[in-house]
Amino acid sequence: MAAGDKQPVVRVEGLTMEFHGIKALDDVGFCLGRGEFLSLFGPNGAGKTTLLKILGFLLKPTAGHVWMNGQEPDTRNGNARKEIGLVSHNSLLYDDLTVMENLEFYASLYGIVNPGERIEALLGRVVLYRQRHLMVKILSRGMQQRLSIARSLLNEPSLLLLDEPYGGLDPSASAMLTSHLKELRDQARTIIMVTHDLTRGLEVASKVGILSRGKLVFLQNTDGINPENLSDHYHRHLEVH
Amino acid sequence: MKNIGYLAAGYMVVWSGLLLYLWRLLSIQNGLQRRLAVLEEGAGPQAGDNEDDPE
Amino acid sequence: MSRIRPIGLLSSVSIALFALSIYYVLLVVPVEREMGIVQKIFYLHVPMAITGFIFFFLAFLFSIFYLKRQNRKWDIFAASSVEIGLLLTTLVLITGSIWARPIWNTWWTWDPRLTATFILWLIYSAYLILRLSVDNEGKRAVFCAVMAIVGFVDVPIVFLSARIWRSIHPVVVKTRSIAIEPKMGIALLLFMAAFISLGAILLWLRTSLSIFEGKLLSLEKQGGN
Amino acid sequence: MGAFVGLIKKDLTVALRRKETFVSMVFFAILILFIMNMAIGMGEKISPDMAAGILWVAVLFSSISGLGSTFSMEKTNRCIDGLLISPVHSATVFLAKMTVNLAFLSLAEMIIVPLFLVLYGNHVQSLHLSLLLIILLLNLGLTSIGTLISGITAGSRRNDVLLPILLFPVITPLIAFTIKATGALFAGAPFQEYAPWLKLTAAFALIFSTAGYFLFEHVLREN
Repeated sequence: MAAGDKQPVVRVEGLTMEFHGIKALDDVGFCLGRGEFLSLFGPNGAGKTTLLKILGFLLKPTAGHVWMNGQEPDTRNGNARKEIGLVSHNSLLYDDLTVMENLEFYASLYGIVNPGERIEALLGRVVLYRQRHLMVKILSRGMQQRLSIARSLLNEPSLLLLDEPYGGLDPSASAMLTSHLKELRDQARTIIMVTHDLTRGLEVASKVGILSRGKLVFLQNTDGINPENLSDHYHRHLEVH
Repeated sequence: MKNIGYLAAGYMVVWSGLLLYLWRLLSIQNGLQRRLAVLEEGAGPQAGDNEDDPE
Repeated sequence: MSRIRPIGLLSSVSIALFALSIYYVLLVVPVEREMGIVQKIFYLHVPMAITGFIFFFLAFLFSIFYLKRQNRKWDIFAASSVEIGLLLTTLVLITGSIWARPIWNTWWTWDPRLTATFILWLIYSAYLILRLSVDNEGKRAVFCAVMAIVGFVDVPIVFLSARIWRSIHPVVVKTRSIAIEPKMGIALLLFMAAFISLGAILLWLRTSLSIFEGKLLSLEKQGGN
Repeated sequence: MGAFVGLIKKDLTVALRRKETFVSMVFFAILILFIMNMAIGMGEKISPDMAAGILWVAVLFSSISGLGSTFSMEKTNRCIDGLLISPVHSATVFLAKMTVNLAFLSLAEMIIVPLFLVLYGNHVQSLHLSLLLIILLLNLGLTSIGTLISGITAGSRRNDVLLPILLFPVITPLIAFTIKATGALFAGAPFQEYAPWLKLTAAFALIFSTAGYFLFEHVLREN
């Protein structure tokens, strides 16, 4: 819609996921072009995590389709995952490895040969270059989250998935994360963020959506949306269902 | 006719084992039906309010 | 609960089979010369062992179906089969022990077949312990399916390994071809049919209970909706 | 291939920095060797079969702590999500984990076996280099099924109790073959005499490596 002329980076259609007779996702569809940032809100159990798992090709939906850059990859085909990056509230980092070792390990998973330069550039961007030989366990939570961002960008993903990235961050680290996310958005990356936090989610997004009981009940560009009316929408949609 | 006690014991064990299992299935069923009754009773007044709120 | 008819029919058949088998074994089949009357435990023991084994095999198949299709039904079928198989195997071990006391003069001996059956009992008991230890339904189903497959794949190796222990178990098949009376064979077959029909009934009861429980759980989760 | 090497390198580095796993593996085996000595009555003469049994029971128990920790380290900080979201095939993860477990077990045995020979050497009538072959085959069997089951128990509550509960019943045939072969070796029997048991051990390892290779995917995704 926003980048209508180009092929969408990710297109989701009629996505339905049933677990043992309960619909975790119910006919979810949306479309994101390059550089779009979608913030998805919803209470626990609304299906946010399921949606992210499907987008990360970890789960096969009961029905519906996911297209990445115009192709519909098979869940079993690992190659599709080369296009995906993930930042979650867990750091996905090994406490007993140094910053460099962590990134080198993840680079090896993506088959990146000689990752040295790329790693150094990324560390510069998240301002962790000086800490590169420190163990992850002695880094602060905020630093770990910045390292997570660097990790998720190692493979130059075309779609970045953020799963409650603000979880466990103090205010200053959160502010720093917000500025990093804005920077990523301005680099024309396509991002989907799942969060509880309406204000922070709206601040960085170009599109907002609300998931309730597996249904995408609200989806709009952020023009003209402020925290107040978003909050109204949120509560109204949750009550209706 | 010696050892007939062992034979009787063997048959008793088998039948009581099978009956015990049936009894267990029955008690599971009773428990489930009780839960169903509670559910049907309580469906009216305590209509679900959403316990999850956005942060 | 509306489908009471086929199961009712099967139950009557099963009860009739059991009545007939018991009558036949106790009053028609002659007493075996060497072992005496205790030998009649065998007509329960052997069919139970075979039926139990069939149920472990069913659990193996259902588990494969579950991993292929991720349909909750197959998990329930597999778990129920293990439970029934384990019930029968427990009874096999106890009846075997009761038989062994007067004949071998011991409650237990590390004979290959006993050992192997005991290991089977351990493997499938561990399966049920695993079911108790995982709360998440989907996770439990996958883990248990993997264990049921692993357990059944292990069965032939278990029987091979049990041969390490010296054998005093009577070789039933051999006796049959030489000395077993036709009436004894008929008795075994009768009980075999009786136990298979009983197993089918138990499987039906157990699975429908679990399916009922699943529906109840999802109702409870939806709360006052 | 890069991912396989990367996974192994990562696991080994982490394990070298967290020494407690390896130390507790060896210490546990020492404890069992000591307790077994009390169980048989100190100074009593025992058969070669029994000596073999003591050795492998000690190894089996010590393997538990190693198997448990290589998987559980993926659970801290949800590193496992990082593995899952990456293009690496789960079978590669299985083979890497199995290799690492194999390396650790072998390393621990380099201490346990000599120690056993020191403590129980006078019950061992004969020693032969083919003991190394027996050890290797046992390790392969134990780590193939152990890696798969450690994945299951890592995803459950009370995983440290559940691992032996699930593993030991399945592993009994392997232990039986190994004890038989080692007992024959200790008694001075020629290789041909216990070779059949070794073939069965190898078959066990092959069967469960294959099972792990195909089933690990399901286990990994549920963690």
